[in-house]
Amino acid sequence: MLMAGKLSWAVITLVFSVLMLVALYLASKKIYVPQIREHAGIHAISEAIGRAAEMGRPVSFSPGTSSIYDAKYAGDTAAALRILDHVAREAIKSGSKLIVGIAPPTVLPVAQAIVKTAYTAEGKAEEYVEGDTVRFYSPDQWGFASSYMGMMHRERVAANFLFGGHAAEALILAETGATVGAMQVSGSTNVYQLPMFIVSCDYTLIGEDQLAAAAYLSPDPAQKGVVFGQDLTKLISVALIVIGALLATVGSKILSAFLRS
Amino acid sequence: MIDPATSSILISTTLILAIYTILYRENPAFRIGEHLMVGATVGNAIVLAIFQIRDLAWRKLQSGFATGNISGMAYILPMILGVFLYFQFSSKLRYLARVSIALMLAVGLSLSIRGLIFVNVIGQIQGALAPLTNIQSIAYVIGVVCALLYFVYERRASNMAGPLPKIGRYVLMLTMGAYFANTIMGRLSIVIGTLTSLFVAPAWYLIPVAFLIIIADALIRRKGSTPS
Amino acid sequence: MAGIWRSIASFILLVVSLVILFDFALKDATLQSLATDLNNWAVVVGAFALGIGAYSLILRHGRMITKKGRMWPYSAMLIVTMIVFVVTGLVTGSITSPQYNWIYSTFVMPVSSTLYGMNAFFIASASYRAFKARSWEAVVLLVAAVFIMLKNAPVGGVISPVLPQIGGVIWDFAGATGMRALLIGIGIGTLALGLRVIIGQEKTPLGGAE
Amino acid sequence: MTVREMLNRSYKQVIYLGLFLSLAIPLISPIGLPVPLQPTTLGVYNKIESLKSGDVAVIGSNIGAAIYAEVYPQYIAVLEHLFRKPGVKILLVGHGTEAPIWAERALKEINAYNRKTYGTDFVHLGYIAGEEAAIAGLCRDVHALLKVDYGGKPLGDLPMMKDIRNAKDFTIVVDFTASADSQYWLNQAYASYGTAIGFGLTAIKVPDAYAYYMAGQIFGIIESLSGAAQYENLIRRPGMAVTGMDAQSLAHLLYIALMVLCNLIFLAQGRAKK
Repeated sequence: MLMAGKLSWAVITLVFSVLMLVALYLASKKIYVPQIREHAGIHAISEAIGRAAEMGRPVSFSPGTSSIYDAKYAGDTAAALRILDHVAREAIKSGSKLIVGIAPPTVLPVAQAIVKTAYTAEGKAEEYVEGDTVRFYSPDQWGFASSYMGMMHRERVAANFLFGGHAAEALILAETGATVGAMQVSGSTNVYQLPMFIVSCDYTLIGEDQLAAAAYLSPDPAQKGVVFGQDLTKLISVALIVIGALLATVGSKILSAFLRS
Repeated sequence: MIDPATSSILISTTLILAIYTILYRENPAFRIGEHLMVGATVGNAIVLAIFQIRDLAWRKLQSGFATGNISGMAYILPMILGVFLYFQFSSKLRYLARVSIALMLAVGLSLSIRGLIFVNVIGQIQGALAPLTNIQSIAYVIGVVCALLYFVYERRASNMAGPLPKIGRYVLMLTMGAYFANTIMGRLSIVIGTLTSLFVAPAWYLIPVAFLIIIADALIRRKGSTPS
Repeated sequence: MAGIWRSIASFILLVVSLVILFDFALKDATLQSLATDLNNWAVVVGAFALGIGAYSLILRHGRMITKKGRMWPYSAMLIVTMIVFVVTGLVTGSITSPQYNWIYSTFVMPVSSTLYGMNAFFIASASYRAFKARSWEAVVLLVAAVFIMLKNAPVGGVISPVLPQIGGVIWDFAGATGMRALLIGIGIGTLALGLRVIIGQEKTPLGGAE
Repeated sequence: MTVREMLNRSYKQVIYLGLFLSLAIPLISPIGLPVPLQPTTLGVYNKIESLKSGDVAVIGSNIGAAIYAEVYPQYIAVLEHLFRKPGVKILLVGHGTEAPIWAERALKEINAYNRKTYGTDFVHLGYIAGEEAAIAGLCRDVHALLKVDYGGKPLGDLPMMKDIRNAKDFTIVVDFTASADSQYWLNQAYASYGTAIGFGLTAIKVPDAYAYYMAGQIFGIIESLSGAAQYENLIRRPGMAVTGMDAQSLAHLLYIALMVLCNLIFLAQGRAKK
């Protein structure tokens, strides 16, 4: 039996999922491969890493302080890990030292595996130092923040990437990065911390930008299909808002009644 | 011997000031504060994790076996999966860790999906459905549509929308500016709280000491840098 | 062997996700208790993950101490503090014991509130650096921030009661437009990424492609 | 090294020092910068001012460390005001284990135990567990829900409690909180018994409550630290909120000044380049 008030959720989740999966399928079969515009922040990632390599200074990365089973920011963390894979490969290729700072213990084994695999894939497995390349700082937000700050100062990082679910430590990390002169690219779905990233980082992937970047950066071009699916569902949302507001203007509450059901 | 309350105040004040010195520059006092904080929080987390495993898994497992309750006995599984995580370090058995990670990731992603579709998507669309009877609600609908169109990534669709995504970007920047400024009061309340605790004896006496050390350091560094 | 376990991982990912998703909409006691159990399981596995963190931390700082690197005294301090917390917690058997409470409120609480409050200082330096009107986007950012501050701080109302009203209009507009679009986008983006992971198209968050 | 070079190189340190001073000076010696009075705050003040001897004020005491900075000063100011009203009976009750500790701290801070008689003029019920159901139970029958007060004394031994049985005997309720229990009081005490309700809230909670205020369902809201400062001014007892607001005002002015200054320098540099 369907629970009261969940009908609209079931319908929307189902319709949106089907659209996304169809778009993904069409792209994987090369029936329709969408042209996706590149966010300036993605290009900036390579630029920042190149700059760090020129300066001979390290690249740092934080995939956030939310665990992978977080009930709100799990997607945020997953996207950050996808971007970590990209950053790690680029940094290793450019010859820069990579430092990944980790707060949630559940993210640690994943980040270790990603970075280790990236080093092996680039044929530099011996440069990966257990416990040092991927550093576990503290599961506590402030314990992590103090370590990450100290690290940025002492290592004089030249490129800093802050992705995933950061909380109130966001501005502290980003401003410290600006202080040590790092070029910074960030992203989050935490709407309260995005403003902090926007004011103190060079480029910020706002909310969905970061989640779409996770698909965009995938080595498999078919994954871009899902981004087109996202666009379709957004256009549906736009249509729902416009039609619903017009209906409300003429006195019909049918759409908001559906959304409440 | 100082009583525990006073010694707590003196230690915590020293730590507060040591952490604040990062605003001047990275230095040994900050490093002490930083490393004590990491040690303390990791230690705390270990204690919590042990209690968590005991209360959430071990006790349920015990009572499960005692009463023959299957759901209780099943708590052996997450404990095995917990151990699997450590195979991460073995090059041959690494794939075992992926099973444990799959469980955690599945829980996180599905909880996020259900919550975010319900609260963010449906809740916000519903919130936008006001009758277009005044300037304000018309502006709101135009604003939210433009901002949504900013998030359209497919090139052709994005181009078709004309200047709307660009306007949407301005709307988002306005939002970001507003939300940035709106957090300030809360953050200030916290720093005011910290400062209030510093401005009472015996904590009070440590502030001038900290400032003197910083000034001395600044002077020494300046002298040191003049010859070059 | 590896192949079987990889299939098990994919299977768990799909089934657990479906159970929790269906539990949200369907009224079913079995499904509900299963979803609750799975949620608790994740927490238990997560608690085990801390051991990897502790190992990694001890490995790094132990290496610094044995090599007598530049930072070794700090590393020693870190390890000792950690041991003190663990021993106090386990010996007193509770995190609410007076002894544990004392070390926690002496070491952790002041540093937490200090770092939290340090945001106020970084807001100041960010205000000076980031709000330059280099582009129209930056102008919009600046104007919104200034009016919201004049709305929140009493000074705005003292200068002119109109200022907080403008701030109020901007605040309502921001909440009803930009924030709304941002939240909808995040919901959609999380669904898209979640789906790709759940059906096995995106393997990075599991620990990289193999 | 000229002053200009020094400013260029370590402008951040100068900004940090400026912020420290603008926060520290008002904390050491309050300036008393004006805080405009809001009608929502005045609503609470007038309601309490109008209480007569024998009236009962229920104080929802839900202070915790997280909301301490914003709500505790309001709480102190309202308690102080109530303790000045002769014959007004005060009943404190909260949610959550932390709440009664803060309530006791506040009572000590205003010297409550020496100003009024415990048990006759005021009673601290401690905390009641359970969400809305607990408040519903309290409104239905205080004595059925609770047998003893926070200190463990039987309610029957407290003279004041003889006349207070259910929400009909509550003249007003002022709930200090950052969570949903303000809603519970509205549902249970206002909707069922018509008890007058007011709130002391954190800034985040205010928009929801404001709708009730506009609808006339609650008599007032004390809004965050600024509401507390207004209240302290109303009862002529400048305290931590007034000094806190001074610091807030100065710091906000500093932020705005920094934003203006950086733009002035930016414009000047742009002109110099041309």
